[in-house]
Amino acid sequence: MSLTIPSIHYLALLPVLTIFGAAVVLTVLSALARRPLRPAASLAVVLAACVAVLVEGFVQWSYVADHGATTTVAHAVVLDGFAVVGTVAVALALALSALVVYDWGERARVFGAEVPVLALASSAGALLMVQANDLIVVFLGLETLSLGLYVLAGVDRHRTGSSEAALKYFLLGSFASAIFIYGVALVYGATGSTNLSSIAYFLGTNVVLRPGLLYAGGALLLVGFGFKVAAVPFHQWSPDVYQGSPTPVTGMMASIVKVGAFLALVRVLVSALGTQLDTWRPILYALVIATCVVGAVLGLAQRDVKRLLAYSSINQAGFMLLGVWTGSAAGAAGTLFYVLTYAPVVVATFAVVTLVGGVGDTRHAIDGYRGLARRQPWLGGALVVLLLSQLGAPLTVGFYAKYAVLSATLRSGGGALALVALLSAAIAAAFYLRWVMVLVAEETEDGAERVAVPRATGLAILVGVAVAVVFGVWPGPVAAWAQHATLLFLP
Amino acid sequence: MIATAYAVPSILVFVTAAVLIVVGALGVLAVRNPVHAALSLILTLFGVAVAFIAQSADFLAAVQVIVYAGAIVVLFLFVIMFLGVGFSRHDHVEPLVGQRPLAALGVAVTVGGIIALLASSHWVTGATSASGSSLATGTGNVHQLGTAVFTTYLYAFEATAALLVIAVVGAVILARRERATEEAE
Amino acid sequence: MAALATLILLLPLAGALLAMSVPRRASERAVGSLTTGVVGASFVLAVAAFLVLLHHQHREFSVHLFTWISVGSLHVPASLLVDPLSITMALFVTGISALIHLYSTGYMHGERDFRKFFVYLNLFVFSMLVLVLSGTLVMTFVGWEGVGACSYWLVSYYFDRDSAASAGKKAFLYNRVGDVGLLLAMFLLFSRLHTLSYLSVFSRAGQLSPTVATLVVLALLLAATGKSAQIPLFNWLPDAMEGPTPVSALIHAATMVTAGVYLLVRMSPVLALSSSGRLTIAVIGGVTAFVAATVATAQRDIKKVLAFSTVSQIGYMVLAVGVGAYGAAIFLMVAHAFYKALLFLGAGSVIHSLHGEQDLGRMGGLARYLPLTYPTFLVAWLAIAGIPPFAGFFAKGDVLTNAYLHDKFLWALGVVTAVLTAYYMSRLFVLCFRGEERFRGVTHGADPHESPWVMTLPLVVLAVLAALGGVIDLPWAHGRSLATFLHPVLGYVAPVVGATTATQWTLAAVDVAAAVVGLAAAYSVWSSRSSDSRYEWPFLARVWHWDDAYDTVIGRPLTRVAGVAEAVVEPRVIDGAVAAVAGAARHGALGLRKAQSGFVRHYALATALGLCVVVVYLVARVG
Amino acid sequence: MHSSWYLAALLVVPLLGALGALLAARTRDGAYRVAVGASIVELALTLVVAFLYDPHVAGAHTLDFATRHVLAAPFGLAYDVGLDGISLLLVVLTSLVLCLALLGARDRRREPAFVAWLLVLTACTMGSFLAQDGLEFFVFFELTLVPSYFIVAEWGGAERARAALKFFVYTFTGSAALLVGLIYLAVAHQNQVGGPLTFAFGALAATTLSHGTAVWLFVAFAVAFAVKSPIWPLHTWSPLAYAEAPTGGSIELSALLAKLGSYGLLRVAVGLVPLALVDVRPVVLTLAVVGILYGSLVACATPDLKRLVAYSSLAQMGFITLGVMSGSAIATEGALLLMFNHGVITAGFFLLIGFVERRRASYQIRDLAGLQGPAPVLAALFTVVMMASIGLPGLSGFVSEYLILIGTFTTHAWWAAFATLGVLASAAYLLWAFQRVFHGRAQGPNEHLEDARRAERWVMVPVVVLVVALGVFPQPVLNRIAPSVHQLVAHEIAAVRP
Amino acid sequence: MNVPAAWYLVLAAVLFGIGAYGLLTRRSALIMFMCVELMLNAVNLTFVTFARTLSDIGGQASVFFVMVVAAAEVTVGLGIVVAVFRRRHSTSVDELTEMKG
Repeated sequence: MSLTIPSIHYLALLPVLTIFGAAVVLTVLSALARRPLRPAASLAVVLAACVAVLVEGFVQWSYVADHGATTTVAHAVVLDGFAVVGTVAVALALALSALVVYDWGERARVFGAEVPVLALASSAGALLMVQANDLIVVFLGLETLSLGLYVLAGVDRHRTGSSEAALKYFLLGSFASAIFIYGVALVYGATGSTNLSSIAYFLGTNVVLRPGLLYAGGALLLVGFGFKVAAVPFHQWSPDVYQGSPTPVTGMMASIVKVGAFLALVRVLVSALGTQLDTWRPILYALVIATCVVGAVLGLAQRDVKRLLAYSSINQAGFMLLGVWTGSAAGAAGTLFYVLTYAPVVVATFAVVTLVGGVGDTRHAIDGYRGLARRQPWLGGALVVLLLSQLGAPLTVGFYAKYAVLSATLRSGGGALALVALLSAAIAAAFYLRWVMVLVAEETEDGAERVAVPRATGLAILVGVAVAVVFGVWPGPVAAWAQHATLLFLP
Repeated sequence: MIATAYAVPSILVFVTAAVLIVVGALGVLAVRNPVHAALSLILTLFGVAVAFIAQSADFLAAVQVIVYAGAIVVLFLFVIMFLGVGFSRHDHVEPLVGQRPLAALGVAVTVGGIIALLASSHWVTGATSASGSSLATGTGNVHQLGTAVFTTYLYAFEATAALLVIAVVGAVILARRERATEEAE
Repeated sequence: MAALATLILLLPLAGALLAMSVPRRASERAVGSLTTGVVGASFVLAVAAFLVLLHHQHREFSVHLFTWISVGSLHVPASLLVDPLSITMALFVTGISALIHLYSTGYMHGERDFRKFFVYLNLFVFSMLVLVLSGTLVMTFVGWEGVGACSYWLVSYYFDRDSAASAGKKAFLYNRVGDVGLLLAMFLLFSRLHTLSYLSVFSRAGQLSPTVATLVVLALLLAATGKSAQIPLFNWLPDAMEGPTPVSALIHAATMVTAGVYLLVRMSPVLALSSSGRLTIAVIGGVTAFVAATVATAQRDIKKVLAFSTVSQIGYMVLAVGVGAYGAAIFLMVAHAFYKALLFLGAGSVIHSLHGEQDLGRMGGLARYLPLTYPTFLVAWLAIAGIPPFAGFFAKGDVLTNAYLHDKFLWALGVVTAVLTAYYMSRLFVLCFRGEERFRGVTHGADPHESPWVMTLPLVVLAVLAALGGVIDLPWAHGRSLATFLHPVLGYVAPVVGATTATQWTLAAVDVAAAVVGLAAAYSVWSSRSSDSRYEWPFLARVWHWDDAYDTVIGRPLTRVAGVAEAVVEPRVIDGAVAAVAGAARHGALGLRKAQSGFVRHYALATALGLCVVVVYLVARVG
Repeated sequence: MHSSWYLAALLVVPLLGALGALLAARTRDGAYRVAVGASIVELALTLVVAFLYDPHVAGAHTLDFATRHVLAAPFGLAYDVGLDGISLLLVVLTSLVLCLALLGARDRRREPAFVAWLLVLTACTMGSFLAQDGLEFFVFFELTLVPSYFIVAEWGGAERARAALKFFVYTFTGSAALLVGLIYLAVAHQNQVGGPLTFAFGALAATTLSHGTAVWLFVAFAVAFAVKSPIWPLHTWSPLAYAEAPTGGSIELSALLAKLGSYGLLRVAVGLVPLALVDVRPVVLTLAVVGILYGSLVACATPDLKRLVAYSSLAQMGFITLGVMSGSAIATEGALLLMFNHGVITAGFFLLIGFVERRRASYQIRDLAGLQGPAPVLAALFTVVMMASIGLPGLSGFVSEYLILIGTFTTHAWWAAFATLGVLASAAYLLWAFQRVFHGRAQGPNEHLEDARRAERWVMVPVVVLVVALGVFPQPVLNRIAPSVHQLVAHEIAAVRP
Repeated sequence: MNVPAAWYLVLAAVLFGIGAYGLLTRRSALIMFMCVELMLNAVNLTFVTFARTLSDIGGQASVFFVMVVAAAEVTVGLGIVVAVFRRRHSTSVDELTEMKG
């Protein structure tokens, strides 16, 4: 029995290799260096890797546009538009997060290359997820992503919340992982493969008369994904973890995890289990409603902005789930557009929160923002724009994100669902606006000190705001891109 | 009935494995001392290894014993020792009202449901292997497994690299930060 | 003719605008002569127009000014209709207005807002002319509302007096109720006939079903009751006496309050279609005449007596309209304008001489001190009391005769009212000019002075008119009389039966007898006393508790409802629903927060239970 | 057909003005001057456009200055503008109200952000009125929330936080249904005719819908517009927001933004799903009448002037709704005219209340009395505006109200008859308020109240002129809007016909 | 002939359930973590059973990866537990309720 190594299309693997390579390079460098690596050096490596990935993404896109979607390494990896867009989103979020981490690390006295290395490795996990065409690869990507974040959540030794967040995240995360992999096992039993293409082929060519096994597997997979994207009722880790984690890490959780998990979810659910869509949709329906409403309602009661943003991101996840619920190309495109645009915006939001949080990363009470927009119009204004985008105000990209998933939902006949989701957005508007209100309020007499805006973080905020505004005014290219990407993924 | 349908040894093996697994698992659940829990865990792991062998997964059984029992549980024990044994206080009292009944109910219904679903589809519905060959045992098993890992699962195999790097770096960070803080203090 | 009619209309407007824009330091004299002059000129032009009309074949001129509103089928041109009816109205409106303008220059001397007063007065004349000259119902409505607004401003002229401010508001609101009637009448007519110009409405009136015609008539009646102070909307007029006396004379006696009668007469071709509507009108008119007359007997304020007298007299006019005697109505309107304006101006002269005192109890014996006011007032008194040969006798006689032919009961009511009229007017006359002098307290012992010539000249002119006004429509002068002149434009209502000459004489005798009875009664009671609660029944003094009833039935409940709406319904019910939703969200949040307990095992449990639900669903789905 | 660049300029000028105001913020009064300059340019441009507007572009087609550019094909997003008779008056109103709001905000002239927000708000509103595409309309419609929110939140009264939040969330909730409805309709249209997704009004209006669907869509649309207008009983955000907003903000909210609601009701709800009218018309008409009477009733009892105007607006918007929903061209034209007139009149009210507030730091009725004595000019100006609002013939309010009532009477007599009572009611609460504030004897601080200054008088000149001019010569305006209205009503009648 | 796959599958499901129940009821982070290992073993058993029934080595290969993941998780997880213990001198998760709401 001779061993034939499967052919490898390296273009498809380049982003993962680049990001993971950067992680390895950094590890080696920091191990070799006598003193802790200078943050600027780590930042340079991360940014270089991200830029490289963006360039690779461009090359991949043109390749896909010319040749269509392909799979490689024994069909475990897929190179399609969907994956390319996901890759770009992850790289963008990583780059912005790295900028924030850079400044934060200096202030929080977290030196060395550990945080960048973990960030890189986690992102590599996310990349694995977005281009995975095999449930095992999805699982490995998920674990890579999560393990890095478990550690990152606890990386801030100066706050007790950080270690609490790490342990909570870890315990619940491994519970969810176990559920997920059990689901993989059952799906494997039901279809005879863990490969998404094979599963799709099996389900496409066979009529599953007794789908119980498949259902059980799918349910477990859904719950696993639901945990990662913080869908209600699997969301409860997220407020605590968001609050406890170092703020730049929270930004990564809200962006990279969502990109990876949602894209993988769409791929699994729509492309592999697409034939069983009618079974999953009622579950997703309930998930969407619960997620939207609980996220919005609980956000109302928050006085801590990080928790508030956690619930905000739960609410947003509900909208992203809408696109999944449709199970259609339009819905997938909508979700893609959503995560792609949400990622930079939320990273930038957490960047502002990082700055305001101060040296100890503790000042997250909403009252700490009193008069910020009057004191520092640019910083406050940026935050206002970012919040408006998450709220879904027109002329910010958030509006089109919501629009994209809603129109897909309506195409699939989900009028009531769309309405509920939008109404939850109206409830959510209340807490975003309360924050905005605090921002524009008159200052209190003691006059809080100015928040310093370091250059790198400032750049990250700027990019986030630019994404929110530019694509809010001119969403055409991104919309077309997302749509095209989906067409290249679902024939 | 059973005896007529199946060879007695396979039943024996199954029962052995099942007893090992269940007793071990319940042990993990019930004992107060974490060291005992870890030992119960080993019991389960052995039971699983037995089940592996019974189902022609010889190599995995070996790995199970070596990696799980030999490495993972040892790691557990190491940490337990490191932290001190007597740390588990009042674990028999459930402070969260309703947690146990709800957990029991939820888990029972879920597991029951999953079993029902499995039963409803006659336990397996997937296509049989494309190669059509039945699983080999012994060295053949290792060979088959190796082939699969380096063909079908090549990418997953490579991806584990990232996972392990994370694990290592993460552990190092968690440990080193500890030291750094102590120094600072 | 077009230019003439336009000028008649525009002169007062120009006067108002000019007076508004003259510099603040302009003298009273300049403002007074400007505003009086334009109204005078208007009068002269009206006379000219009247003469032209008199010698013209058709006696109907439509003057199209400009297209005001034209939308779809709704065409509302700003157009004038000059016909005998409108020109008659225009004549006496401009004439009396000119006189009262002149009078006001004296009466209002030294007031703070002298100029504003005359601006309003000119605006009023303009609006009144729009009302009477308009060629469409809509333009009539414009004038109708315009006079209402001017009335509001002029009644609340002394705005720092709460009573004046309230009276102005009350006047406007009561009028507004009537306006709703006019609007509804217009809507009904437009929805059926698709036109609102008088001539087209009249020519198409036959298309109206009897029900609609009756509805229109009732709506018009509502309008008339508002503007002309008839039951049930009459009680704003006495309050309107809070305005300066010339205003009471002009607006609340001679001109504006007769607009309702004018409207009814103008719409007589529609009235002709509904006998039940007309009967309602007649009853309203007759009852109002009676009720107001009873009230007038018990008032102590000189202007209030005159105000209720006005209501009562207009009641006669409405009665006349109701019985189809449109000519009689107009006749009485003109005659009434003369003597009632005279009465008010005379009263104003008295009040002027007594430094603003209006209480009859503090007058008496003034005849000696007011050598011009006294005789002119005497003429007016006799005229309104119905003593021949003064104008009132003929005019009222005409109305009563028609009423007699139509309905004996209404006639009887009219006669009783006539007795009361003679009684309360004599009471007023006696208390004011005869008897002992009770005014020394007011004048601090000084003698009252007669008013300046600008005030007495109008008195004299009006006295002449009041004395001789009857000639315009003497019963035996058919041919060139007012009735004949008006006849072409009036809707034809068949007389029940013709009156013989003997009947006419008898009726006239009854009228005279009624007047004499009233006169004698008043003299016998009031020449020797100045107040007596036996003859000033509080029920009557309180206007039959009419205001109180409105207050109890409408005013206070509405206020309470508004208060409840503002304080309870709005914040608790409607906004309460919103607040409840918000509160539910907040409470939901608090409840859900409890689930977010911080215990990691709770979170795991939630995940497990979520999974459990999903599995149960799938088991159910598999079956 | 005129060039669409005019309309683009209408959208861009205020934005440039806002930018310029922010840039000129350093110099004293610079921002305010730039803003006033921009508003004057905008107004001039608007008047040019209104003058050039040709109601008969091509036969029955009444859309002038039109153009369409697809911006994001997957979203069906397009820049699609045009001007017809229905938008015409409102476009003019937008520019006009901007000028008035700026003039009314003279005491805020040191705050560049405030004037910038006003300008941005103008651009958004202008966009809503010019949009000929559902999604574009929605974007602009929704976008108006942001500047108005900040205007109330930053510069409002003591309860500004609550007011702004309530305003935003209330209207945002309402528009949720609108967005869902619009997308649904567009998708239905695409499913019927194929081709790319489009939201163009013209296309959407041609969608064939079942009766039930039409009703649901109408309700979805109407909820958003009912909140914005506001239509009873979805109005409770408005008294709070109007009262708490600064003068400029109150003017924008009541004079302009409210019109977005009624405009939307006409253009989107009636215009796109007229079929639903068969069922919903009685309901909406009833709500309108209830609004008229209820608003008047509460206005009688309300203790402050701004809330009074808010409730009066509720009543007036009831009239507008009545006209819009009547199915009569006469009433619809009246409604459009009333949108404009009510804008001018309320702007006048809020300006005057602003003047009073500037002097007495209060707009509570109980704090004011006898103001006519010390301030006769102020009283006179208030009288003019009040009389216009009451509907005194010769002033603008009458023409519009009259057209609405008479038009509605021809189609729905009972509702019109009850609405006519509103004519009475408006006189009641306004005169009573006027009496309490201006009549009587002034005492205490009211005694020496300063009369309207020269600048303040000049601010009121345009209001008075418009109030009189449109009362006396409304026909030129009516002529320009008539063809579009007739087209719309004809479409409606054709759709409703069984 | 072997016992039916169903037996093993049920066994695995029960093991999974016991693990889950343990995770929900034990308060020591370490033991909760052991319960996760129980659950992963249940998964492994399932994989192997399916591999047998399907005659497909893929199931066994998957077990391989699950084990790697388990190892990696243990490394990181125990690191976190130790870190937390250092701070709080307890592994009871019930004491980690600083953040809630």
